[in-house]
Amino acid sequence: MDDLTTYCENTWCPGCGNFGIFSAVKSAIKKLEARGVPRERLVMSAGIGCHGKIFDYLALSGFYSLHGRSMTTVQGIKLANPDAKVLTFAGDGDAYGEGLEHMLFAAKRNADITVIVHNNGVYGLTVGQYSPMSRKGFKGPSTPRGSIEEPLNPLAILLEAGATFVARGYSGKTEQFADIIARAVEHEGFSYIDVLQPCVSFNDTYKLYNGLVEAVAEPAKTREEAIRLAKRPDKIPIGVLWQERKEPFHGSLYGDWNPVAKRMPRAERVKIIEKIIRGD
Amino acid sequence: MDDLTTYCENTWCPGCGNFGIFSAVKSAIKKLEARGVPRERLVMSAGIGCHGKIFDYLALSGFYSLHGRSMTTVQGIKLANPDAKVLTFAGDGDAYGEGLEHMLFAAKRNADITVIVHNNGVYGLTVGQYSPMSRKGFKGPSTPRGSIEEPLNPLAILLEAGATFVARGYSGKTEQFADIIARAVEHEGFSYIDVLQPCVSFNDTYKLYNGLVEAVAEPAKTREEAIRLAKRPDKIPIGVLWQERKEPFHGSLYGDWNPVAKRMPRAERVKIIEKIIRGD
Amino acid sequence: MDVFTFLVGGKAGEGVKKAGNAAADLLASRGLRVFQMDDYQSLIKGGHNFSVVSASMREITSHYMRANLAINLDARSYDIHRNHLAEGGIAVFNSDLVKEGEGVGMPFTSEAKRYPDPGLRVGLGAVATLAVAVGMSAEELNKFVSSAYKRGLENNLAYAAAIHGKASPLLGGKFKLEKGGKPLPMLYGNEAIALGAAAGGLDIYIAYPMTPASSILHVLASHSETLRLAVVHPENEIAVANIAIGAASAGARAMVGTSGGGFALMEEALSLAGMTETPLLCILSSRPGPSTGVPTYTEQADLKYALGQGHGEFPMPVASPGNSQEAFYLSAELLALAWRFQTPAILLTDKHTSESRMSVDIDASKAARPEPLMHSGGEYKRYLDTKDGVSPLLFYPSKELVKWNSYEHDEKGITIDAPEGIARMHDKRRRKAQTLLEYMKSQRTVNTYGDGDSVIFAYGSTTMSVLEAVRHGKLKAKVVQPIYLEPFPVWEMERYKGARSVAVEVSSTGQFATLLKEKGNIDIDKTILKYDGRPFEPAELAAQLKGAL
Amino acid sequence: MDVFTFLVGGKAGEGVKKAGNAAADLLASRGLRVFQMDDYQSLIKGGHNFSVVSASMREITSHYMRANLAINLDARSYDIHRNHLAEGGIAVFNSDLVKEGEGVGMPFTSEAKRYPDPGLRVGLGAVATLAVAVGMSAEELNKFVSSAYKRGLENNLAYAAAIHGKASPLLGGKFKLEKGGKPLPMLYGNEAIALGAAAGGLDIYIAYPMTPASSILHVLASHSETLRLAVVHPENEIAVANIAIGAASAGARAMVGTSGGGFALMEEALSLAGMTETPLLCILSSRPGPSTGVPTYTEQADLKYALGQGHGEFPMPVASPGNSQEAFYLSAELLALAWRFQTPAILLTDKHTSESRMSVDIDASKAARPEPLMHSGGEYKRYLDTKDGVSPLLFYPSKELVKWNSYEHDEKGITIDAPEGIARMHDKRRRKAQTLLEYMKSQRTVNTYGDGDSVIFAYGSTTMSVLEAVRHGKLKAKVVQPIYLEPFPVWEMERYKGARSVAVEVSSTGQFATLLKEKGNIDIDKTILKYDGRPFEPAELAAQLKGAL
Ligand SMILES: Cc1ncc(C[n+]2csc(CCOP(=O)(O)OP(=O)(O)O)c2C)c(N)n1
Ligand SMILES: Cc1ncc(C[n+]2csc(CCOP(=O)(O)OP(=O)(O)O)c2C)c(N)n1
Ligand code: SF4
Ligand code: SF4
Ligand SMILES: [Mg+2]
Ligand SMILES: [Mg+2]
Repeated sequence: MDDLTTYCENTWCPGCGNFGIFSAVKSAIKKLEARGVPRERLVMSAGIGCHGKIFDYLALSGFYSLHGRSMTTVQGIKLANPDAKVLTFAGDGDAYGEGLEHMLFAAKRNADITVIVHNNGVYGLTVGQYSPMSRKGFKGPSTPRGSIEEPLNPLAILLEAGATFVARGYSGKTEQFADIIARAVEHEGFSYIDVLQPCVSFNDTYKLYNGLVEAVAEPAKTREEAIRLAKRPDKIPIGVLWQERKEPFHGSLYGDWNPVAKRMPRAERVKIIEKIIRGD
Repeated sequence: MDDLTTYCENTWCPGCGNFGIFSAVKSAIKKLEARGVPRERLVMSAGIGCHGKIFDYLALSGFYSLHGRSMTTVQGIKLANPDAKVLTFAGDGDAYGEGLEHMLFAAKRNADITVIVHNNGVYGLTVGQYSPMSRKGFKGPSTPRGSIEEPLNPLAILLEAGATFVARGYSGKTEQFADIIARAVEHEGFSYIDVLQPCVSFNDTYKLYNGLVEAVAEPAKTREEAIRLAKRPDKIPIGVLWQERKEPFHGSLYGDWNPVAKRMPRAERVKIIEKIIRGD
Repeated sequence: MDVFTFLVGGKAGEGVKKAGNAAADLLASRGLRVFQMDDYQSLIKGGHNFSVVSASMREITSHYMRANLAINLDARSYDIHRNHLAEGGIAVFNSDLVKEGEGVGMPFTSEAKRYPDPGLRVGLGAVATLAVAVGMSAEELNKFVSSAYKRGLENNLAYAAAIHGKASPLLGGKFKLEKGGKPLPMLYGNEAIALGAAAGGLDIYIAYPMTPASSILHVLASHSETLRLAVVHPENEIAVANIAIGAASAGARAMVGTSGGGFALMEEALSLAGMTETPLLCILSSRPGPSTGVPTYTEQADLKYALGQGHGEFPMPVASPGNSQEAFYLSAELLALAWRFQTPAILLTDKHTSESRMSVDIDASKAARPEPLMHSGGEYKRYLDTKDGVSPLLFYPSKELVKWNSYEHDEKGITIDAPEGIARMHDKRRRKAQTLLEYMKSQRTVNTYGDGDSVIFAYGSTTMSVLEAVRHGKLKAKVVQPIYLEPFPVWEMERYKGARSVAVEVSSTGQFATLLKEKGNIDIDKTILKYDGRPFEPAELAAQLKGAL
Repeated sequence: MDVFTFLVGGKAGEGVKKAGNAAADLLASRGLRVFQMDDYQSLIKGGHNFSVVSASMREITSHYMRANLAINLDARSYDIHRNHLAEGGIAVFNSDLVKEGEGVGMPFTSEAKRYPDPGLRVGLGAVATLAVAVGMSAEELNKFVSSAYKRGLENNLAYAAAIHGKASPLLGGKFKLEKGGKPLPMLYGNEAIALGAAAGGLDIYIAYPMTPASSILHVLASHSETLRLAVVHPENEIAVANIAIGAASAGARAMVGTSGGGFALMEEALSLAGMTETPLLCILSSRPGPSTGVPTYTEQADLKYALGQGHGEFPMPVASPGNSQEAFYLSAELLALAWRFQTPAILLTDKHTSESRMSVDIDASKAARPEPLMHSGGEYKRYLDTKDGVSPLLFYPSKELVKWNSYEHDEKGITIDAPEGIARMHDKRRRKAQTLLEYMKSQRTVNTYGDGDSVIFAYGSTTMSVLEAVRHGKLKAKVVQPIYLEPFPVWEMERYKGARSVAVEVSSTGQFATLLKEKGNIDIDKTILKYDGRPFEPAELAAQLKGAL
């Protein structure tokens, strides 16, 4: 057990892609420390699902949130104290199902958060129902005759919504993925990583992905190109597909002010309020 | 008062774009009747907002729903009885704010509904707050110093989500818009129309739109082209941008079966259930 | 004259509410106590709006529906309010729109047409007419308009002067009002809630607009820079509640506000706050329900709803202010309470308190302030199993691990499912509820007013109506207002058992009376209900109370 | 032997639950009444799962935690359950994983390794061992395995035969079980809810997965084609509830199901159903809360929550079934009730009923069926203001205008805000609530069992534990189970006033006892609570009850 791992018993299925994600995250934290971001500045949240268990296993502070809401929780943490570097772990059910709207708005407002979506194409923890990422024909207990829907392409949608950092990782390529995470955390603004994560119990995609993933050397030059990349029919590009610099939400909202660290003294507040009440 | 208008007092502001929408809808219903779709087959729902008042004014059956949920209500009506042709009126706050996720999933599953979004770039009924469509800098009571966010491009996003009929209308071009509505209702699958609707009280865009709209002669040949069209920086194209044929959700789910019109006889149900209980 | 009432009616978008406001300010500036009620529909222009302003030398906590001076700016208002007159009351109608009206005709519209935006200006005509009727000189009016109608001031001054001239011969000095002492400021309930929370140390307000709570958002947004407040209006109420919870976990005093429908969307997060022990103040301002209901009117039908929110078991105080002034202090107090016990808390109010305006006498420095129990060093356990159930706080970023958890958890905040751990944390939260209960016993949880053998129970906005009815009807009765509905102050109820008791509320099923019976064990002899979207009218209520006592 | 109990423990993913199922079927096939409880964690593979199966010649409504035969497939299970033995009970351990175990060692793993997928097969080893212990021959076992373990049958048969051979000398015929009469089928509570609703005319089921309600979705999805049901799993619970309401407005008998957190997201829609008068059956299956809580365990802490749902005032029946068999009939009954009174209705249950399995004797043709009041021609008014408050239904598509409205409305369904109209519709809904209440007085709303001067109150799943405890402890007491919690059957409670009363529930605050006191006016002498996520154990509960009665 390393110093980034808690005492909690790990109950992911043997062989689960979440192990690769866990390693990559720990490696990214080390990288970030080496680059001057101490781990205590990192604050995490997680959704509910197999992915969410990373909250119990990873020795970072944070908030174990609700199914589909973990990206709002970290937005709150960031708004309260912009000194925090916040990241959240979500499932594909979480981020593209229950909480898709929050993702789009976090992208729209360029909230300075990092979202890592454990995309296993299934609702793992609730025993294998189809997710918004499941392929047509996927058989799960709520679609015993096969899903009749096409999967979403969340990268394209989030790019259209204005995401300023869009990447895809693969749990089977830990080091590349660790590097992506570190860059995502460093990016100021909405950083979004979709991670291909095989679920050995309900959607074992190791072979499929091993044959399809292809590293991209550098981000696309234009958003349109990034969208095209995200929609490639033949290969699955992994790496950072898009990055651009844009003022993050908390910056536009209050510059370098910090609500909890730079609280206005009470007496001053009270004086202003009395003026407001008097109507001057 | 024509036979498509109820006795309810109309309380839209004089000059509101909703009047143009109301006329266009009535004209579309007449067109549809001429093409063999009797008005009693049409069932409507509406969101909450200025736009939603069309529910009270239009003499069609339906369900006055909740803020952001009207597109789910009509999906329920359609699933219960596919004989109904369902359409819903939503605000931009409704459809792109509170209810955006439902829009994306209705598009993904190609629910056979028509969604008409009264896009006035503002929360009208709640007195003028910025909406997901408001331009950066828009001053409303929740953003007194101007909105710090860029607006969404919902057409592009819904095209990425798989919408099979995507159009834009302008309340100032009633006849073109009426034609779009009729085509949308006839389209089997998810038909989506964003209507540019000036709000004379909080976001008067008549002049702006009159100078920018440009009719498109026919739908784009590819989805990508449609997306490009939707994102044109110089002009606002109005007309049908995209249409494709795809099996609608209720069709994939149960072919031409109809839950309320073709209910299984009780005795048969009971027999099958007894078999299931016995485990044969 | 005990109470002077002014009514102004007209179309939305014609400055009716603004006229009500200005009339109230005008009367307040003369040292009177004032109560203003705005009645408006869910539309932006047209329809029928009116504002009623009642003023007195004594305390006043309600408008009256019989006006001494009723000014109707359009024909519909004239038809509706022509008979809403007190004895000796005068009706003023718009002679441009009403041909053969009874009362005094004034050419509000044709005069306004001499200036740009005539529609917006007619409301000012009503204010100028009021000024005449209460004996203000043209100069006094001029001065008042200069401060109250700044936008387009020159035209406003000219228009007001013209109306003053026309009205003077007809109405000049009809109403002799005493001059009071030092003028008091006026606050809407929502202003009071917003500013009270700010005085109590609010750091961040998150909300999605919903009548009748929206103006809390508007007030705080407009003062966010001067008060150094974070104010955010995100995509929906689910985001609102969860962003607020995230912010609170990082140390920000957070508040959210909405009405019934939006509050429902926050329910999952309330339970999350219960489990994670996150301090969160929620404002629930009701309107007639169920569902979308009647957005711009009032009802107290969300009491049971507020008390039943959130699955599972956790403490959650619920309190309701009896007027604007109390709302100011109570919102600060609930914020402090939420932080003291690390719980969600609900401030329950309704349109009538939120959107009515009254004279207040507030000392902002007296607002309660959160003093949470903080970790004092050493190993940190977010859910330390203390004797009183309250665990010390430590905010991230921090060297020590700080883990908040929506799953059942151990003291460190790590997920568990073994039976002993589950029972232990249930016990911790139950002990915390007990600690909270004991604490509440030392606090003011009930207001009582007046004296008499009979007791009138009311809460929230209806307290104002009842107190005014008691004054108006000179009733001998004690008025008892539970401020806290949860924990319900049963310990304060003992003394009222056996007294003749009347409960008054704006609800069709009598939820408050049920609470008094079931929790308080009070035998309520009579319940007076109103449920047409309008608050009680004090004169009518006085008559009902007389019958019931 | 009054009750024979079999326990099997092991890792998730090793067929433990399947083994519990098969063991229950095996015992049921011999004509015994059987109760099966599955204890599992929120994980897919590994950890610790166990199933307990108790069987008897008489009615049985709970598992016991002291086993006559406890089979532990791994070391952790052995450590946990080694002492969970009844007098004369036998512990069987996996000799490949536990070295010096007490009891009987069996090489489950090494035997399984002779075949592919050994992990999946060890559960079958436990079943084969049970077969031996109850005296089944190799042939009988062979026949049983052929029907119960069809997938990979050949290997299963070989493995079972091998275990039978190894176990026979050690355990052969250790337990002599009587042979009962005609075997009864077994149903999980969720199967019963699903099939009961289907028998009652369900047309459409909409749900988003959430433990412990998910299996209702799974059962109905798997039978959707044969039963001609629409089954949809959409993007989230808000969509679930609103799609269902839309479907109901078009005439489909609609049902939704979830647990506490998902139910919170449906709350806004419940109030919508209240206002629009939409019939809608909601299944709320609880787990320990608050918030995410402990997903795969049980608690009855959502009672107050269920009763308080939805802002504004409208009738909403809430009922809780006391076991699987009752769940079958009750879900049909609530669906019919929802349609009779055009209201939302809640079937409140919890993991212990939902996910436990028991012998049932059901006549599906006896399920209630909806018979809504239909419009009989002429002008249609959706909200016709009838004497009893119930308006006739007409479904679109239709020539007549049919308007359902979330705003307050007139009889035609058009939005209103005038005071008279608001009060009138409030009165209509209140009259409907009154009609519903009167109707309930003619219905069975309470179950009573046994006899005695003392009364034990329980509801929902705890009824099963109490009844079993009474049987086990041979207690003299009347067991009273309110099936309906809202309207609460106060008229049935009169007769219990003054009796020595004990309330039993799985909750840390005693919400049910509070309800009995506050609504039922019953003086509860003692409340027995459990809140560690586990249901009561009948032997332990019997001892507690003995002390309390
Ligand atoms: C509001 C709500 N609805 C449903 C659930 C039940 N639930 C828990 S996890 C989950 C889905 C998990 O899928 P995903 O997000 O893809 O995570 P994974 O388990 O695959 O990592 C669901 C539906 C919940 N906890 N909360
Ligand atoms: C859950 C919920 N939140 C908030 C509201 C309050 N509300 C009513 S209409 C509206 C927004 C209206 O904006 P839009 O949808 O753009 O409609 P418009 O009035 O502009 O036509 C809001 C926030 C509500 N009714 N329900
Ligand atoms: S179910 Fe799938 S996602 Fe969950 S732990 Fe197992 S392999 Fe991983
Ligand atoms: S506020 Fe705007 S959208 Fe609403 S009725 Fe007036 S002009 Fe139309
Ligand atoms: Mg997943
Ligand atoms: Mg709008």
